[in-house]
Amino acid sequence: MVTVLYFARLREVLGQGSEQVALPASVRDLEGLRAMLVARGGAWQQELAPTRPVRAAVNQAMAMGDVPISDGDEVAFFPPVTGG
Amino acid sequence: MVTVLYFARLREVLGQGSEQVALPASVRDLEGLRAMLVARGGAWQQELAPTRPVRAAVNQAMAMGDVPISDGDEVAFFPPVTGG
Amino acid sequence: MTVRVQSEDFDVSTEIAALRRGNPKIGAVASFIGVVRDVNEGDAVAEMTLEHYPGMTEKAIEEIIGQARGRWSLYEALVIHRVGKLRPTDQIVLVVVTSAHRGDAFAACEFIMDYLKTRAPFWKKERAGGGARWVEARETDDIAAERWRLKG
Amino acid sequence: MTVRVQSEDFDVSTEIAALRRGNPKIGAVASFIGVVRDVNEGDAVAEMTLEHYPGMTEKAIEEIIGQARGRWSLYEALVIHRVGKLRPTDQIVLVVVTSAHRGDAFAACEFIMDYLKTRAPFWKKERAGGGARWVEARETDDIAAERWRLKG
Repeated sequence: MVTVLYFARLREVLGQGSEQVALPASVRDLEGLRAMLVARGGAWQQELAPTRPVRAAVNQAMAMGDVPISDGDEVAFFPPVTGG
Repeated sequence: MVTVLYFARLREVLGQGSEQVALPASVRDLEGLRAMLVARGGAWQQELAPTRPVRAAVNQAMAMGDVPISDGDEVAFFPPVTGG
Repeated sequence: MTVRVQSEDFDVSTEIAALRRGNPKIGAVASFIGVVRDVNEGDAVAEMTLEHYPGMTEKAIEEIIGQARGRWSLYEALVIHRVGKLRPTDQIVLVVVTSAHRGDAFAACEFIMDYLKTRAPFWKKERAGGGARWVEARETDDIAAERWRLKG
Repeated sequence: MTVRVQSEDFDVSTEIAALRRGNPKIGAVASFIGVVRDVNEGDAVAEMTLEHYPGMTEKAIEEIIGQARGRWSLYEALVIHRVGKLRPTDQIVLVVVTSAHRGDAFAACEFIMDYLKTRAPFWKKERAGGGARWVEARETDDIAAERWRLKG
């Protein structure tokens, strides 16, 4: 299981701030997880599509698609940041 | 007459902060006034020599050698500034 | 270095005094305060809500300060960023940097702000006349952060 | 714009509040505080005295602020410079600039400090262990001011 967090617009549109996701053996990196979530269809497909400017972090560090993930990790998806 | 002001090190070494100086007809610009003061010899010659990094202002605006001066002007000589 | 994410307001004099305390070698204190404006991209803003990623936000800012310390000669650096509901004229963010000389303090302070705008996980939602909307990231912020790659 | 030359100390929070008052369009406040260090060029400093040219000093600073306003989009700018006797850890100078966006505020604040260091008639005399001496102008300050010619 990995903990998946969503922030800001993604949290609102997907209707949740966090969930536990069981990783199939075929999903080994961030890109794989994202594709698995997109396959849910609907808002997931729309919001997490590769063409959307979604940012991600693995264990609280900014991460790109080929970063490996495994059970126990904390993965977050969010829009480009707008603080400051 | 012009008012001549001295600041900082110049004020201390020349022993005065201001004086009234009568301008001979031959002295028409800042460089002329400086040469006239250098001609006094001693500390004047040493401190105001053209080789020394002396700055000047005419009527409270930074000025270079060929700026004209005339009766009633306020002229100041001082070292490079060191504030801030 | 000090990093705080908080809903409370802050006072710049108090923060600078704490940062300077006990160090008579400091010659320069550069600081920046970000403030909520009453307009953004032409729309009147009534209120905004700032969300963050607890844990990662603090780490990201510490990382940014660490990079600044690697590039310039600094004594201390402080970042306070507010979250929750804010209104026009409220203070959002404070960055203070102390150093021996002003060049280092200015550069590090601006660097930290530019990187914070593009790397620290905060998101703004604005409530204007017509409703609420998430603020979109600005390309000019990416450009501001990017230019530090070419420098010193 | 506000320019003050004074022997009294100042409080940065108070000054920023006064500068921001009544303008909800301000998004950025950049400030700089110069502080007396306990060492200068290797010598321990016990005390310093700051002399200025009354009248011209204020005009020179106003002129510097005017140049900054011509180069960047600013709301307000404030310079306070102290004169008289100062000791290590005392505040010497405060520059505050407000603007809509941070880039303008940072640039103008640093520009004003760099030009003030080379154009505003102030002179420092330091009393260290061995006696008193006038501080010599630093070439790095001329370089700092000069680089603005190439920019903006």
